Amino acid sequence: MLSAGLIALIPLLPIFCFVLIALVGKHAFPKFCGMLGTLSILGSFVLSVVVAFQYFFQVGKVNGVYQQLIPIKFEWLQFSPNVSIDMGILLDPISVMMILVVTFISLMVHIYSLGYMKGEERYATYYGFLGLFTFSMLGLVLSSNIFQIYIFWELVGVSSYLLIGFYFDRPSAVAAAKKAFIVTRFADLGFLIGILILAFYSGTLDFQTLITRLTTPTDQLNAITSASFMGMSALMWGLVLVFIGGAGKSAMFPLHIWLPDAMEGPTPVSALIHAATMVVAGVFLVARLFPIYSLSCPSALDVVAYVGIFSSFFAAIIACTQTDIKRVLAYSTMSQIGYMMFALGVSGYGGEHGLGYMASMFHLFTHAMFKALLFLGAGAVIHYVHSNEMKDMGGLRKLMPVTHITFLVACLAIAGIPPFAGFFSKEEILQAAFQSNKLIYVVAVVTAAITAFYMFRLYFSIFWNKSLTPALSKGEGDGHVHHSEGTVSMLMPLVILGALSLIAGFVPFGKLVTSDGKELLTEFHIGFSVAPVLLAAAGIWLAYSFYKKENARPQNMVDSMKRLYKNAYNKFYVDEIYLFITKKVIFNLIGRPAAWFDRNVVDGTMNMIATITEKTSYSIKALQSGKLQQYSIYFFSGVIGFVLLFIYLWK
Amino acid sequence: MGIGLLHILFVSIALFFIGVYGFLTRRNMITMLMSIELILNSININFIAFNKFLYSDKLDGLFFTVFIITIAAAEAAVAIAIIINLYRNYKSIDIEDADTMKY
Amino acid sequence: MSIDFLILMKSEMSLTLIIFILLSLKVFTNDKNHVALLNLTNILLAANFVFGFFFNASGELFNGMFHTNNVIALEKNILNLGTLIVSLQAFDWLKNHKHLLEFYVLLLTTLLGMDFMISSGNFLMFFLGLELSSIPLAALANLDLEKRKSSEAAMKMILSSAFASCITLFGISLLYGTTGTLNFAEMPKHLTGSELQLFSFIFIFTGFAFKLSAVPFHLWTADVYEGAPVPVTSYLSVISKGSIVFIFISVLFTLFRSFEGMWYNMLYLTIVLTITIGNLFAIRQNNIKRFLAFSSIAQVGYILLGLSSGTGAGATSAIYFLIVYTFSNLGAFGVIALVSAHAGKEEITDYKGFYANNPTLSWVLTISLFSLAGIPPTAGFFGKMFLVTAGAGKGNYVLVTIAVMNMVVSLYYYLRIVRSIFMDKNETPIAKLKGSNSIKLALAVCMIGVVVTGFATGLFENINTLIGK
Amino acid sequence: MNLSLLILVPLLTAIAVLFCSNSTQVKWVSFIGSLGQLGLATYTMFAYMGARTGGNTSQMLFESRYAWYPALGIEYYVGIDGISIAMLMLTAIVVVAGVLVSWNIKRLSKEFFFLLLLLSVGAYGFFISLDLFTMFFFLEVAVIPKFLLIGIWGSGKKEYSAMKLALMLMSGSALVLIGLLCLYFNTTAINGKHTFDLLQIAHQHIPIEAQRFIFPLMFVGFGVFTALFPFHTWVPDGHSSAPTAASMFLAGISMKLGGYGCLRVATYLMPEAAHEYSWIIILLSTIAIIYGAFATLMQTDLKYINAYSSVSHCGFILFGIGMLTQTAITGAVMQMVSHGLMTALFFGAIGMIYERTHTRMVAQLGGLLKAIPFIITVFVIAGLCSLGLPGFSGFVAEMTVFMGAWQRSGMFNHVATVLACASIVVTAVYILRAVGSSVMGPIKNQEFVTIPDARWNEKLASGLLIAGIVVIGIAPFLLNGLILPDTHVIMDNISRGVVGLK
Repeated sequence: MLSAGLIALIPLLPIFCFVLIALVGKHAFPKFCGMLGTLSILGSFVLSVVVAFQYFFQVGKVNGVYQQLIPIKFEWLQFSPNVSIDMGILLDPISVMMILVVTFISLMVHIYSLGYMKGEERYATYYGFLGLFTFSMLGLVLSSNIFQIYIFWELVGVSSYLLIGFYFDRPSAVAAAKKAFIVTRFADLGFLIGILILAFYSGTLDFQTLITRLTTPTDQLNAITSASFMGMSALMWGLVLVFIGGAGKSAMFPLHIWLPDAMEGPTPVSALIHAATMVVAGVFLVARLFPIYSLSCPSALDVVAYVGIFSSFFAAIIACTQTDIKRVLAYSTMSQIGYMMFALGVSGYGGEHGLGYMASMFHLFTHAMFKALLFLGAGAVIHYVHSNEMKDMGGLRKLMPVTHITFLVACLAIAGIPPFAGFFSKEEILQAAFQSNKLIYVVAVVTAAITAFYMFRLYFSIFWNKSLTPALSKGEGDGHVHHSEGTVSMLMPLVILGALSLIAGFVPFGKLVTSDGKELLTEFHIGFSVAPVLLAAAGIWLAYSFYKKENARPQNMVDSMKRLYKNAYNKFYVDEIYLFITKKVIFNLIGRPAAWFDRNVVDGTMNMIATITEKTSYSIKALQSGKLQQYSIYFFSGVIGFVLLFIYLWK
Repeated sequence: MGIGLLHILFVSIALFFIGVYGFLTRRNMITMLMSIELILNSININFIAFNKFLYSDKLDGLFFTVFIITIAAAEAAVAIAIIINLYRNYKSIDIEDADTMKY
Repeated sequence: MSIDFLILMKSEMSLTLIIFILLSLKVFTNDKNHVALLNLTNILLAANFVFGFFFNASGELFNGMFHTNNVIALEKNILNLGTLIVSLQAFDWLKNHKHLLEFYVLLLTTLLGMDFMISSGNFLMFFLGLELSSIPLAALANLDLEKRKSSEAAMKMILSSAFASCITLFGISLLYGTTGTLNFAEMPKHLTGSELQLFSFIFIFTGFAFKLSAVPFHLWTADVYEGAPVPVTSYLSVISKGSIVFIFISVLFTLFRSFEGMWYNMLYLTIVLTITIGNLFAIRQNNIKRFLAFSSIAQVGYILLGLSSGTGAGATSAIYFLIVYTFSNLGAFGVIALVSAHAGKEEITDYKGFYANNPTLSWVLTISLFSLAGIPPTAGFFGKMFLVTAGAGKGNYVLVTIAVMNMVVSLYYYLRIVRSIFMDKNETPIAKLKGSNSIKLALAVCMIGVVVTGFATGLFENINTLIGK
Repeated sequence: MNLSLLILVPLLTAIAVLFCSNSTQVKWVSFIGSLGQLGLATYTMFAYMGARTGGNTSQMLFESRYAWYPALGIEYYVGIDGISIAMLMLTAIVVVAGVLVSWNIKRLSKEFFFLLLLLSVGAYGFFISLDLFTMFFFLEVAVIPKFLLIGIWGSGKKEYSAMKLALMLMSGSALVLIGLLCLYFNTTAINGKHTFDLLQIAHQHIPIEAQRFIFPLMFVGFGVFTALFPFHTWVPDGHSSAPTAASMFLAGISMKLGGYGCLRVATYLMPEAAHEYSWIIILLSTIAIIYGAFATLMQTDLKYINAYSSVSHCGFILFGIGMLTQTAITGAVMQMVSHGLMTALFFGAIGMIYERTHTRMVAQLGGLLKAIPFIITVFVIAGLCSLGLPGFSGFVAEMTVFMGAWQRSGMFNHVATVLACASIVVTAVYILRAVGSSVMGPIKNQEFVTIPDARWNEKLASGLLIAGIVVIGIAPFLLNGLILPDTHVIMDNISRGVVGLK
């Protein structure tokens, strides 16, 4: 049924497009590149839909359990007869769900960018990079081999680097791109070592075999759990290190610092990469290895849960204080991913216990929709206002009606107000948390409330608050009247995504995507939802009262908790700590001494050997005094010396 | 007990060292040349003595002596010629003065 | 008997003939045409060289005082070739030189002496050959009569070599006293290893070491090389040294074989000192001849390393190396002779920017220096490799290590000159030099030798088979 | 297939260059000659693969031998296996690229190309030799041309660097020579003759006492070529002073001579000693990797950056060899090929930038991406390959090394592997710093606006190198399949010698 060729085409179409643009299109038909990219991704999307349909409804389910299918696999790099990196495609509920999400969001962003990026100097390059990214992301989610996922993981990282640094003549963009790459690279180091550990003990890199070997009682499982280092078992080390990799990509505390800066890239890119797809790669990775986490090493899963919930809460607090709208969204992304993470963390494997897993994937799905929408909406606003700062905005609801409505929908969705998409997924996460860990549940609920608050703070600040910002009213006078809300290509994705944010929650996720492939029936407790929804509503109300009209209340609030505000505003100085460690500690204490040592000690030794030789040469020059009798004395003493030495001493 | 090999060898060794000493200490090149002759003579004495006392059936040592004397003469001739030429250039036959080339 | 006599001594005979021809030219003609005379001499020497390949026989004369065989014939050929090259290179210098014929007569006399020395089977013959080759050399060193350095060099040479001869002779006399014979063939039977014999051996050894300029008996070398005219220096450094190596091989390997344990240790010490001190002194020289003197001292260390093996392979490598060394050293000296004759410059600093005007000569000098340093694909690489291989056969890797690491030091100073030639800037580089055809021929021969010898595997094999016999 | 052609073609090209009358002829002759050599190498590769698929399982193919100095058991003996093929292809590609980027050499172009080609003769010969003497001969052939290339056509303190490079490399080869001689005299004599024959020595058992002495000599000797810590200091100076093509050759080919020697001679012939000393090798190479990376962080000159990064990257080669597992050794070979191509590309790009801007200081460059997009793209690609991005060869090689290294059990080895892995982060930092500040950002110097982009020769050169990098990066199974059987042979020898390993 499932044609391997067609599935392979899903990731390959974008990369063909990239190659075509890079080699030919950039010079031959730069204007057409956008269209080319969009068409190729449309193709991918259609194929994904077909594949998803076939998988979920025709071939995927055997005996009521969704199977893992591997339509394509070939040996890419053999290490030893058993261990090799294979390039393959692994279809299971989460990967099918992911290709749908990725191709869809990517398609939206492609369409949106047709308008947004029009007239950019590097328009063609932009689409090329988008194609590269989409390819990498699709490759990542379809990977059948843990090393394959690492390969695409890195590729995703570099496309992100290229796209963040798209405006390469802006030093801040360059710095942000560099930061994003390096921080994630650092996390990837953990991932890599994790892979090495897992592969070493399990003797395979293939996901299926790996999971089988490390979840059922085998020699490999015994070996990996019995080996320990610094009090932790090798399995724990491996899983935690892999999670560090995931945490880096998914911007979990303390590896989140790159995400807000990554907003230097073009806004559609932020929507695609830094909101909907790439950043959930970490969640996806944990979900991919979930059986191992859950069945063999629950303590590693606890780490996931606590890191997730902390990041979620931490980011939410910071988000309340930021004034750059994209940064607010970035922190909100971090917060929501934290949600997904801890949902995985509190989940068990299979059946009822797998609720968290399902909820996490569900939230991933819905979040992709509304977060992409938020970013695209923000992009439209920025496009209109030419600023990222909240203070430059206000009262835009009249000027940008479509954006306003869709943005509101997205905000409601993220705040978890029924019946928007976010409500359903969030509710299930909270339920899962409630079942397993009350502390996490409480924090999660509070976070949900804060989320509602800062999202509506954002919403009100942009679309209400001041009637019209001075800059804009001046702008109108200056002939900016032609300034419309945006082209059709920009508005269409907003509308589509808005619609989806409304209805995505009704997807029967429990039937499709579960930890063990079996159907999971979730019960809907109306009573359980009351508290979170009320809290969220309270958050919205607070935001309403603070930001609907310009007033002094926010300032009073700030003054009342000045310290917290200052810390949160400065992102709790995590950046500064990093800066201190890298610039001061690593550069000054390792790099500089290493360079100095090399030039002076190592090289110095080499030079010293030469100098000593030369010095010796000078110091013995008096032997050759030019006086014949001295020569003869040397000669004669040589003779005597030889006689003494060789006849009497050295027999 | 007459004069035996050892006595003669003693003389020759003495001559040898006198010659060496002279060669190493005299600053006049001609004197150095004379010291060389002393050494050669000590060698001659050796040869003759060995020949006479130990191997009197053959005349190897004797012949060698004859050749040494001849060669010594040739050597002295060339050496003196060179020294004379050196004197032309240096206006001195002091060995210490001829040290233009060193190190 | 008479025909044997002629054939066995043919090399000496032909040399004597040439000397007589030249002497009679001196006496009977009043020809001032130096060029013709030089060309004639070169042709004669070339003929002599070619003649050396024919009618080779082995046998002995005068009760074993004189003996010859194929190896010795080969060695004489090497010397003949070297002399021919030196003579060709001397062309530009001799063209305007007053004492042209004297030069040749003295030169060929020394060659004759060397031939006798190599062929000697008796200490008397050896002594005669040695003196015949060294006394005229001193006179040769003094050939630039009006130059202070030249006369100083000659004086140093004659006095110190006389002194060294004395020491050697003293050793020989003691040896005679203990063994009762001077014949090489008979002597080993009488070598008992008594202390007096060891004494005398050391005395003889030091005489050789002096001639080879091995440390610590080398001190005359640099001064003499520096002061003597360039062709004489090159002759000294290649032919004179070569002949001593040849006789030294047979003295060590056949005559004093029973002292091998001792002379190995002596060689060990000498090699280490020679290579190290030679290199250390060479590093900071500025006169190019003096520099090459020290470099040749270091080279001797490697030859001795080959000899220290005490095997046929060692002897083969040493002889092979001398062929290579002849080409490479004479290649270098050829360029120096040319520069000295035309530009009168002998300092290394004068060679700065040499490449600008004289690319071909620069390459010749460079390749020769590379060969001396033992850089492939020049023949010097093979020569050094074989010597070191032979030396390593003893299993004394400390010695090998010292020798090999010193190759790196030597590379430094060879490259220093290459650097001057190619890289250093000079306001007034040596102008374009136009050498005579004969010097060009000599350089061409050297270059061909340097490049081809290493790949002409037959040569090494032949020497090896000859030695094996 | 006569392998001697691989030596003859460049040699004849070099000689032909000498007979050219002007620099245009010189360039074209060198180009055509090196292109022919590339064709020949490619042909050899296909012939080799054809023979292998045809079922030829002998260890070396296309062997030919000729008794060079029979008295000493020295032979001219050549033959190839997959590893040699990989190195040959690398050399051929780098040589063509090197000739192409030197298109604008004005001064003494004849000598320049002659030396360049002579150097390549040494490399080709080295990679196909199966006789240790022949191998050593070619090793030394490849050293001295570098001295002249750097000293005459270099920049900066070129004389010093050239001398340092020549002396250090020669010291390395001197150590190799000593080891070689010891090895020679420790082989079992047949008919009273020892042998330099690599395969024969591999089948003989060198006594462990001898191995203990010889192995360090050989390994350190070859290691000097591959920038083994602490004998790497010629690398930064040498590379930075060298003209572009010489840097490419130096880093691309010459450093590989050492790695190849360490593997083929030291480790293959003396497995027990390799095993005994492996912790030292691992220690030193880990230091080289980490320390090279950190030292790179502090560099401000593009060439120094790449030179120090070469120290770090070449550390992986020795690291892989030191780990003594088949995968790690395969990785080391891959890293040789990969680093050769990548660093040649990097130096090529730096050379192109320098030729146009006359500076290599990171601080003085900036915003070049706007001015010379092609060259900068090449530069960035080289950088990305250097930091181990998938899709390029560097990733494949490094990952193979890591995988292989981790297969060797033991806490020490694992810690070393983790440290080595950690270097990829530092690599990312310095590469991105260099890229970020030298080619991105606003244009710093208005003169840069008008500089011309790459010409055809430069495009061709970069295209060739990039093609190599990308082919390996995307289809590593090609290279892997080529070398895996041969690393298997090496591994067999090692595990035969060392009981309990693998």
